[in-house]
Amino acid sequence: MTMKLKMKTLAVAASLAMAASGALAGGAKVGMITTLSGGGAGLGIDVRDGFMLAIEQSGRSDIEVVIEDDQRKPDVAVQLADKMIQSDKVDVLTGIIWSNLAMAVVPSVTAQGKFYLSPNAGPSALAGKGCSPNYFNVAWQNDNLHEGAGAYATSAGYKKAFILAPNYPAGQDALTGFKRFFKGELAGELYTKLGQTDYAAEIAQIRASGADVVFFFLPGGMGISFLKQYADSGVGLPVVGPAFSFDQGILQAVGAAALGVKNTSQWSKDLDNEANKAFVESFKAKYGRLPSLYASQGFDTALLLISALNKADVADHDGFRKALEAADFASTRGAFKFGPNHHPIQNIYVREVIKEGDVFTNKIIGTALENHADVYAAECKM
Amino acid sequence: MSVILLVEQTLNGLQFGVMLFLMAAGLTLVFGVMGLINLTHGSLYMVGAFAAAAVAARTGSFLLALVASIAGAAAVGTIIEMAVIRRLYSRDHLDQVLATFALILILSEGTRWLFGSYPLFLDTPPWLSGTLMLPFGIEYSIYRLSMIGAGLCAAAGLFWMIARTRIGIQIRAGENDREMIGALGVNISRLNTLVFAIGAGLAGLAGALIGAIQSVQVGMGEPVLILAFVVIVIGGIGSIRGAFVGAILVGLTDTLGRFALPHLFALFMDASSATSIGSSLASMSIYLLMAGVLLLRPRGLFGAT
Amino acid sequence: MDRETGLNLALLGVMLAIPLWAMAADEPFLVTLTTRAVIFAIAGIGLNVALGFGGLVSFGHAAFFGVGGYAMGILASHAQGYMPLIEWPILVEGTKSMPVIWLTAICASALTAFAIGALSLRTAGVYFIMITLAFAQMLYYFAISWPAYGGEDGLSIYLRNAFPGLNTMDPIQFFAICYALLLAVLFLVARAARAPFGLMLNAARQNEDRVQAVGQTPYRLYLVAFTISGAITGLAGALFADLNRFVSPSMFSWQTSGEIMVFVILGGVGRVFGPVAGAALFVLLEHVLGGVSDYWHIYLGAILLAVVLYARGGIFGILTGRDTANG
Amino acid sequence: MADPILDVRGVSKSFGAVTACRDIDLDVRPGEIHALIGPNGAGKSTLIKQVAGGLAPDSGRVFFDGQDVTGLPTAARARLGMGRTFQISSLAMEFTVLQNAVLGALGHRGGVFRFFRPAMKDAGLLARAREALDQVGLAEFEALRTSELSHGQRRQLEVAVALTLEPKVFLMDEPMAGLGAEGSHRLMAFLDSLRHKAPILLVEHDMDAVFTLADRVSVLVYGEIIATGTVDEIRANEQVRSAYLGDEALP
Repeated sequence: MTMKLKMKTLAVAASLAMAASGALAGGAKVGMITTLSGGGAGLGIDVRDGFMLAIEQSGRSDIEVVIEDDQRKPDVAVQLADKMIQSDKVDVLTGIIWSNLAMAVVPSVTAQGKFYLSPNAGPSALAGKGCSPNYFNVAWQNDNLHEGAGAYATSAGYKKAFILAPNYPAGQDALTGFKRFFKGELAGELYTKLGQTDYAAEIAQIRASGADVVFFFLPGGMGISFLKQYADSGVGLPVVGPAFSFDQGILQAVGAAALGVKNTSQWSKDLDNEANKAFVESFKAKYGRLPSLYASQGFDTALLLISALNKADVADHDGFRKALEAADFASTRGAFKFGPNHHPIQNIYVREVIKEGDVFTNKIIGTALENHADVYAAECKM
Repeated sequence: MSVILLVEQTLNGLQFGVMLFLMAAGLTLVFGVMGLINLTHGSLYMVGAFAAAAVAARTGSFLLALVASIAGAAAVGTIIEMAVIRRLYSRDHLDQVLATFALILILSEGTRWLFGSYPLFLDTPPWLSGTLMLPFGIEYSIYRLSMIGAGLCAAAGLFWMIARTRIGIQIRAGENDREMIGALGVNISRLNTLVFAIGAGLAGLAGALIGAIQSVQVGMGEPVLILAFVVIVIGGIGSIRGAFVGAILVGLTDTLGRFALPHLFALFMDASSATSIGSSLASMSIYLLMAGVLLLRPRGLFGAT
Repeated sequence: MDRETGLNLALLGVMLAIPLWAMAADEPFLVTLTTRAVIFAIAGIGLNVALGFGGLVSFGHAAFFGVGGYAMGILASHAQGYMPLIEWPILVEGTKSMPVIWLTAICASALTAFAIGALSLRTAGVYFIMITLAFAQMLYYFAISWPAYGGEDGLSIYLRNAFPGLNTMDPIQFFAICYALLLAVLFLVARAARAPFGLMLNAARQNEDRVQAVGQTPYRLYLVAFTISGAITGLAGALFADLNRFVSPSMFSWQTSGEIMVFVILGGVGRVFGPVAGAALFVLLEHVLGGVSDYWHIYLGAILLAVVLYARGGIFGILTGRDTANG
Repeated sequence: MADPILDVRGVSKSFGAVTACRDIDLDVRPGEIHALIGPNGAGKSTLIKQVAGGLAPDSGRVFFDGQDVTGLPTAARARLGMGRTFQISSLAMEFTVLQNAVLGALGHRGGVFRFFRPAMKDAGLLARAREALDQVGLAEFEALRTSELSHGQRRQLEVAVALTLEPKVFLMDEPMAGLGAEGSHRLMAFLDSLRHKAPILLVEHDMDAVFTLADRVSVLVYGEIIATGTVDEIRANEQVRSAYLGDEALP
């Protein structure tokens, strides 16, 4: 124990010495594993574009990024991680969109002594018992936005909620997260089949349940289907959900069915800070579309990386980790810092879906939770 | 669990079943006449939905979009039939499965290349939005009612075509004896293309009708494809009547299973595990139904013995 | 030595030479990639027993691949968390020992294959294709919604399981284990194909009436073949899980079934070595094409299509100039 | 007279409205060749299927070697000693001639579920297979692929495979079809000698062969046996003449 402490102190001293001597830290090789083909490719493309935009703006040519497509298959992702570590000899990995892929890749990456910066997925196992000194989540812990939704539903005065999510771990976490902060009672709780596209049966039950609000977590095409069918059903109860189903990318496919829906997010394109304004403008200029939540997360992840590289050499693991922990960068979401388990402590905002000209988008209407941290931090020992 | 809810769920099951029939009809026709297992059918469904979304975005007309879905899917169907599929009729099932599996890869990625990675927008038209008050206080979506109606019309049209028209006679002859219709002077190759195109058009129509209330995206076809296979296997491959009965059975089993099983389990366990276990079992229910039917009738309900 | 035997040996030689060269050239990822091909080859050999020798077109072999994978995942996760697997009536602990895991995977997948086969083999033709698919889908949905072992997220194992005397985390040593198993499986399957069982099974594929007329029951032959086939694919599943240190329901997906079929067809149906060539080519294509374009599935589809349409005997058919295995 | 080895009693079978077999009685006794003749569509193949297995009669029983085999599957009947040859050759076409014969020997010997020693190196199986090939005159073709054989040779191979089973009765469905004159004569001579090994139920169109070989003849017309008797009795039977043989001169 003392031995370890001593080593740490020495390392810190060394990095301080380096900084003092003016030997600025060098570049890094980054491996990005993300989903670029098949269903769900849009999310990966946004993360990649956001990330690369920040790298480009930094003007640093000493950051080399290797990008590979995981096809949303866990085994492919693991294989790519092996390739990047063994062949490409990357220092830092990032990019994974899906929790199940993150669960497959992150533990083995950190076990091999590499850093992993998560731009999207934040499974609870990696925030709690399975946390690692080399794992940083720049987006959120999976429960956060759902907790925000629960808090918002409570503060908005709803008394009976009907909640539904797909029957898989992230879905179960979502409902747990909502219930953790919702103080009313439940009119009904449903698990749907993963990938289900017809929600007539569920909507019929919502209609019969006597609820005064509906909370759902149905990522991707599932959410689009649900919202359209819900709007068509004439049930008309207010809907609350996490930002995933109301993001820039898919909002156009949902259309008017989403108008007026309240959703919770740690970011929105109308967040009033300089970094965000610049980001939204430059993203639009470069890619010709509005940035999404995922693009902002990719952008922030790159900013974090660059900020740490400015302070420490990536080969100096302890120094680099300290630099990451400091999170010394201007995030697109304003105030941002890491908790003890390397997950964000941040505001969760409430947004409403509106129409700006021809485009459906979100505007912020309030804050659901301030400086919110996740509940798993207590279980994390590192 | 009220009676009204049960009726509403039965309507939902019916609507799902009718849509499945539109998918399954093409599959079973193609198998009956040409002896082909066609995994590409799900991609044609997707093509229909994309064609509809593209046309709806340009013209704003839902009816034109439906026409486009049928035409688009039938056109793509005709092209792949003439380019690839017709070489597979004489092959064994293994080659057919593999070749059409390859076509799925090509069509899916090709669509993504053309239309991008994000879902497209396709909505129900205003004149079909909202709900209708049925007798006994049942409130039901007009669009879904229209889907049931449209699906039943398509089914009736198909039955009529097969029973009464010249093409129908040729199709029935083709199912029984391929050499014979050649001897009768029917151009078999043209008949095959026609049957394939009809099946593709129906799948495309289903894609557009469903796409309007779900999401239009790459990969939307495969889950429906597997369901359609379950349907025709239950009904007996090659039998249109079987496809219809199978589709309604699967639609009802799936919808009512999802609704009833969690309630059933809640009778003897706590609510949250009942929800979880009941949902798991519900997602397996149609496969259980299929296994059960095949064990009792190895060639499906209406299959030739 | 005829041309096919020569090709077989060349294939095995190349698959051994690549990782050895890769180690020397400090390209450890190439070793991992070859290991992947070796494991896929074993899965394909398993399917080939049913498909190539017995003519049973199973579109549900992902079921056995997944069962093998989960056998590994479950045993190892219990060992990793120091939780006994079963406490009553007897205490069963999890394990990190590869041989024990393999044996469990083989037994579990053989049992699954026996049960699925016993029911499915009552049907034939397209019905058989579809009912095997349905059983695999059933397991897929079960795995997704079964919370105890991770559901959709799957199960992560932090370190590879242990093999006495070897460091399995070293890519080349793990490769050696898989390669040795491939050789063993190839040897046993080649023997069985020529043994009385193989002869009678092959005859049943060609003509069931004949087999009945000599007093044998095709159903029993098929069932045994299907069970063996599932067991081999299950072993591959356990190895695959160990390669990735991860299992997930995607091992049960119908795409996995399709891919295992592709290994067999690419190589050449009914040839003992066919799946080895097919799996090697598949991994190569996946790796090379993946770097070409975001839309590389189009190319993969086109190549597959070309093989099915124009090269019916697969790679072996092209290289030996013969379509079928029995000449 | 010896007890019949094969005894068909009152077997009937219909498909929907069509009656393929009506109340058929038929027996095969040790040492005899019993020919079954009848015009096309008379129900001969349906009857053979009910005897050999594969088709269950609606009513009636089939006894074989003193045992009721009506409910037994084909494979079980084959193991009890029914050696069948098919009307349309049913061989493993991708196999060599020898492999097909070994298949029969293997089926008869049992021990199919062995996975290690090559079947084609089993001396016992090979000896039995070669002996049977030799008997039908196919010994020199043993290495040929079965699909390369002529139709006549395939018939001979069918008989050879049946021989490897050492059956108690042969059920032969048109073994002469497709054979040339010389082949027919050779096979006839062979069948003539075979009857002492095991009796034969012979379904045949070749009247020459039937009237030369058969000890007894049964005539099946429209699913009914209209006459059974010796060759001479059948020749003399008026009903047979008018119903089946027509006005043609009988040999």
